[in-house]
Amino acid sequence: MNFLTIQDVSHVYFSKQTSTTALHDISLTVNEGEFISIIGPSGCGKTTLLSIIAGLIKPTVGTVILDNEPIHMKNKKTGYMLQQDYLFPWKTIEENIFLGLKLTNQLTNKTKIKTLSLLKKIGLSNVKDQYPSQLSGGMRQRVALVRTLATDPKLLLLDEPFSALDYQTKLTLEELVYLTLKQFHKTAVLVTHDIGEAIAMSDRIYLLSKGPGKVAQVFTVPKELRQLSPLEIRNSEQYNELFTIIWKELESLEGKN
Amino acid sequence: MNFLTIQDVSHVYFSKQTSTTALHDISLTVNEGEFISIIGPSGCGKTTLLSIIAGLIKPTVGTVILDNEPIHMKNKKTGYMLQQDYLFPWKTIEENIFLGLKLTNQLTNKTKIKTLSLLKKIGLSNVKDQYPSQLSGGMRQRVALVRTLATDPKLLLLDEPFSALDYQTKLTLEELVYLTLKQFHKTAVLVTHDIGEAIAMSDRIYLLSKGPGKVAQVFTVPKELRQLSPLEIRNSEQYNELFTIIWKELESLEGKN
Amino acid sequence: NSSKESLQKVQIGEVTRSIFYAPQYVALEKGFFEEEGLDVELSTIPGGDKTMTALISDGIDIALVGSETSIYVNAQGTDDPIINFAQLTQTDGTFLVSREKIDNFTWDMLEDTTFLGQRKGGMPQMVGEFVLKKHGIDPHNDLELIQNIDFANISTSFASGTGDFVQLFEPQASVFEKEGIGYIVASFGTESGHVPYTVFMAKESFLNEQKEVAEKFTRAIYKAQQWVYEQSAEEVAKAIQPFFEDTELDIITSSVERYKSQNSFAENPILDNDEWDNLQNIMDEAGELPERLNYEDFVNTEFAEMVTE
Amino acid sequence: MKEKINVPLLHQQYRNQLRKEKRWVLFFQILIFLAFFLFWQVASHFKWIDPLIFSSPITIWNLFLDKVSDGSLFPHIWTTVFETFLGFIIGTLGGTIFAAILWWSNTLSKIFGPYLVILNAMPKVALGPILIVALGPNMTSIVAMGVLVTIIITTIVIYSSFREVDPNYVKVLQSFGATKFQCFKEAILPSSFPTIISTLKVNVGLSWVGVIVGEYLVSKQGLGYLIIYGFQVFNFTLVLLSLLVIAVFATIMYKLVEVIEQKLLKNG
Amino acid sequence: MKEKINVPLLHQQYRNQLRKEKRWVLFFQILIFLAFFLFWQVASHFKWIDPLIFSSPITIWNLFLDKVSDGSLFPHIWTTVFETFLGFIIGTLGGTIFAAILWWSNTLSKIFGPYLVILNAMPKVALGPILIVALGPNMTSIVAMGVLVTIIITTIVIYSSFREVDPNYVKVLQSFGATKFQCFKEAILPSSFPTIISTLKVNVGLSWVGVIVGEYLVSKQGLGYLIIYGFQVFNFTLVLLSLLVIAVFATIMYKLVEVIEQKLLKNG
Ligand SMILES: Nc1ncnc2c1ncn2[C@@H]1O[C@H](COP(=O)(O)OP(=O)(O)OP(=O)(O)O)[C@@H](O)[C@H]1O
Ligand SMILES: Nc1ncnc2c1ncn2[C@@H]1O[C@H](COP(=O)(O)OP(=O)(O)OP(=O)(O)O)[C@@H](O)[C@H]1O
Ligand SMILES: [Mg+2]
Ligand SMILES: [Mg+2]
Repeated sequence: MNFLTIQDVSHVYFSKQTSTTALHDISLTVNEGEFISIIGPSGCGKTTLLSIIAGLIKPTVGTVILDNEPIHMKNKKTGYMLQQDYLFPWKTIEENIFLGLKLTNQLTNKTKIKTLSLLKKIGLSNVKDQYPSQLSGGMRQRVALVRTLATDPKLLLLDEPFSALDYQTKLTLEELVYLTLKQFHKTAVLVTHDIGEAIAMSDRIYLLSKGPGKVAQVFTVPKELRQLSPLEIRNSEQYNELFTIIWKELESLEGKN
Repeated sequence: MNFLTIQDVSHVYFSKQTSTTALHDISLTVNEGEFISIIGPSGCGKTTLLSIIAGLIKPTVGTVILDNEPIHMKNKKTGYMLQQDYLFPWKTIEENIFLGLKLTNQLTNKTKIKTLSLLKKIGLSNVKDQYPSQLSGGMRQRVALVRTLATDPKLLLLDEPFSALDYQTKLTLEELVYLTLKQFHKTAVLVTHDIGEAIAMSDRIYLLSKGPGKVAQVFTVPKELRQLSPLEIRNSEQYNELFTIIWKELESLEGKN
Repeated sequence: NSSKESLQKVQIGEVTRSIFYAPQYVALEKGFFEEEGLDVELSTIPGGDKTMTALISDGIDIALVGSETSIYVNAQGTDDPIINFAQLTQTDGTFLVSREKIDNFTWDMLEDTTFLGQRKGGMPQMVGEFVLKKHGIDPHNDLELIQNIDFANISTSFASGTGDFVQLFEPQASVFEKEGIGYIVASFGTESGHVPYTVFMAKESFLNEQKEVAEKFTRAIYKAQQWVYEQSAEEVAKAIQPFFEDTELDIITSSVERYKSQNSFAENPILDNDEWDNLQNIMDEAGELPERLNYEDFVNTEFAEMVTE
Repeated sequence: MKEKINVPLLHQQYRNQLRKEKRWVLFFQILIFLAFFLFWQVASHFKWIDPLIFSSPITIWNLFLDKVSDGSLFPHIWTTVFETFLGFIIGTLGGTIFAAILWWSNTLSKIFGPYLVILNAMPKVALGPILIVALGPNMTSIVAMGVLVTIIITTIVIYSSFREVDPNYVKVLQSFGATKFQCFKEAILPSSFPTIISTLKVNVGLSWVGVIVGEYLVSKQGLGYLIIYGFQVFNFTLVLLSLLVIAVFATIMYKLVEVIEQKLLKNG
Repeated sequence: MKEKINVPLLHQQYRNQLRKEKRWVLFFQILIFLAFFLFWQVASHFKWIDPLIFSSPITIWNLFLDKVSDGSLFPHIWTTVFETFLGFIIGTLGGTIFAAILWWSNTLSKIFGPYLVILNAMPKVALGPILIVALGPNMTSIVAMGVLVTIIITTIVIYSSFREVDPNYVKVLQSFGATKFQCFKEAILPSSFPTIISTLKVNVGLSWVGVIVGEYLVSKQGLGYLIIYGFQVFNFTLVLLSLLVIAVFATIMYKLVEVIEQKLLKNG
């Protein structure tokens, strides 16, 4: 059974003068425990799509079914990590990562400890009493990730979560997130610009084209790769093959515009 | 003769309560026409170093000599592209890219045409009358690059200029910038998180370590690679070798902390 | 203190704090109200409009304000008219102050000079113009008349060099004379004749329902008026000084002296028909009289007569 | 069945909805307006409120018609509008210039900071006598009062907005070798425009208040004069008429500022 | 020779320099202060300015000592400080609450927008009689005037700062299923704190102005009363003393707000 079903979703942004069709007729399904990535040129509607899945934007037409229920704003099953970190500058790192727990009334000693251990795993336990302005961009992004994971959502929506990180940290985190999600059998939708990242982490990759955004192609990451961790994948033969295919595809997409 | 000489530069940030040593005893030299990259973990002082070279920050100790003159704020030989785009939201794209020309009193028809053709090359000629808020992050970054290149500086300082771009655009731009700089025999210092990018574009790579930032290692990109363009480099054998070496080095650096 | 509990509370609002109202402060300070069984609370509500507003909206029981205000209000028609029931001052309270010392002042000296008058629509201005006209001077042609300055700032303007003559209240006039800024050359009070210049007034309903209070109040005022009449200016000044903490005693004394000597303080609370007519004539002359109001309808001397018998 | 999306139609619908909402807002605004005046009229008529003090809309309207037909209202309006406009312009420009000076010199701003605070807390109304001594009892004093009321607060607010400008914009300019003046012109001033405009809006109100208070102090003409005169002769109809006229003109002036705002901040 | 850097020493030097600058600023502040009063004294003494109108610092100081020693100044001060404090608190809280209501309902804010503008431009001083009718000629009216002067402008400024909060913060909260109230509490309100604080600072000044004007309307006691009374009896020493006392207390109140600011915005 499908955990997430997106059915014929289109979205148009209106202003008084203009209308921008951001998404056109998107349909896709994700099973429980699957990890999918969305790639595509800048402005093709990736963020819009995530916002729709999170229930923050009502699509102009189409339906989104999550865990057998139409999505709505008050749903607590999804964790959404925005494209920028949006840590609250007036809260300490600790207060920031407890935010979701507090809002959903789950702030207990147990969840606190769990969240702090997550912060530690991600290499930032020493900054918990600092304010976001004292952290570098990469550190902030990692904190935002912990904030999203803290409420233990069934569906994770990640909008370029690793873009501000140096290569090394990025790989470590990919590994960490990947293993954590697999371990607890979570479902995830990742938006990224990095083809390598998409291949390394996901079961399926949706390539969106622009103007307006629609699904141009779907790539399934081969079974053999799926059994490896993101680090190992990058060193495999098949990785390079898939990378080249997707790249070509992206290139031809750009060419068409 | 060295075009840029950085001699024993250290920098400490002071606030009333604390002091942060951002750079410790950095020395490096760059010849005219050379392209060097600086990589290193987040917070190791890369941005600080660029600001010092640009003359925006006076280093606590040490000297910076550019083209036989000590650097100072009013110097018009450097073009500095900040880590974020900082396009002026109340100016159109066109006004934004003409800004440097206007400030240095070089705004003539000729320079205008040249700048606009640069905008076109970078794929954005159609947005020249729009405002930055109407552009996506990647588009903004490209505009900021054009703004920096417009005044035709002898020394280019680039702080993660391609971080917000999708892979495809990134490669194209690397290629473009690389060729442009080589063609006009410009000198450049690039800060990046992307090891691949560093290898693909530079003659030398400085690896900074953290706490406080000092030069941990210098890698010289082999002559054979230097003759290729960034795109070609990435597909070569030697690229992968160097990549692995630098990566290992970075990894051990992280390990030490 | 236990007796204070049984006292009847009366709230009065005065239009300004002025030595001109000396008998009122005497009544308060000498305990005349308490003798009558009244506990009087005094507020200053600057501006006739605000004093009257407070009276109309029952914020205060009795207002001490110029009679002209009651005419303005009553002329607009009201179910519960404002009744003048006890007169406190009976002449204008302003003086003509000259910048130069003049030994033998005559009013025609004002011709072709700059005269700094009080603001339009108020009693001082109307009396001022009335007196000028009485002396054959056309206030709008024969001299330059400045009437655009707020009451509180007229003295400042004159002190800083505006005008040859100015129309001032006490103690400003005395201060000016003492400091050599100007010289009092004439009194508008003497010139204007008797008018109900400042009067205690209340709503008709209050006077009907609280006859006893009104009578006691009037009696206390009458006592104070007699006291002021009998005592020397120094005694009066000493008595009212607590109300004028920051004014020197000699200034208070000379002000009281001047008012006493020209009979500005009414000897009794009775407001008679001639005074009422005179007031309306002056207002009419100034073009500010909305309509002529009957003495019988808006003046009640019942209490005043009762207490003076 | 798959829905087909018709963008122009949807856009039309969206715009219709906007228009509809706008109409509803307008409807409620007018409703409140009418209800207010109707209630006022009725309350005054049945003496729930004292008609002497609160007058009534119809009485005020009649007085208005009278004063319009005999032409005696206009000189008052023009005088006050002129004074207010002057006070507004001088106060706003002056405040902005002071703010620029403070921004220019960090030391100056540190030195004068506390004095600004004290000046701001001074009841300007009490400074009337000083104005009259300095400028004479004439229109200059009135305009000066309008300026006094606005200039300090303008300085404080705009200076603090100058300081909040992201220093990286200045960095960009400096990297092109810009002078301090260029930094001010290209970054500090334009990025403070939104604050300056919102200060302008506040100043519209304040300069009216200042001028009216100025007219209380000294005046032959003007709406403030009418108010004072109305009080003097206890003609509250006149007072309320003046207040309503002030409300109308202040609103017009505010709307003008809004038009300027839309022109300047076109890229909102 | 390679320079060795000694960070603690440099830090010490940096701090010394900060301290030195601070001392210079203080020095100039005191200099200006003294120069002002000295000039005033001298000008008054040699009659360059009229000592009757401008008094002189020494005369004022003597009056102050008198009034302190006979204890007659304190009741006036406490009355006014108390009224101002009340007016300030009610005005600021009330304004913030109104702003929250407007933020809550977009429609309400659209409907009331123009009315706020009109109210803001109303010279509150002219509303005195209405206050007296509504609240009686007593301290309530005075406090109400303090509130009136601050509340509208507070509402406008804070509401506009509520609207400028980056909507993405709200998005983060909504993604956790936050209610509208939670969004307000966690994002809108705290990110407007800097604006609210700067409004507080402005309101310190405005509420003093309001209360002083209120005391002009009706009063038995207070610094505004002293000013009015001083005008009446042509005692400008008293007027200026009251103004100086107001300046001192307004500054104290402002400093208190600054302390609160530093407490609240610790993460500056
Ligand atoms: N709030 C909005 N109002 C109007 N148009 C919008 C809005 N948000 C996005 N758009 C437009 O919708 C389209 C898709 O935007 P979106 O942010 O979803 O792209 P994206 O794929 O996330 O881009 P990027 O990779 O640069 O983040 C773009 O053309 C954008 O201009
Ligand atoms: N203005 C400042 N005041 C105080 N400390 C600062 C300031 N700017 C940077 N630092 C500190 O100096 C160090 C180096 O900062 P810098 O921004 O140069 O790092 P970076 O290498 O550019 O990091 P990133 O890769 O995240 O951009 C960090 O520890 C940072 O906290
Ligand atoms: Mg996006
Ligand atoms: Mg950096």
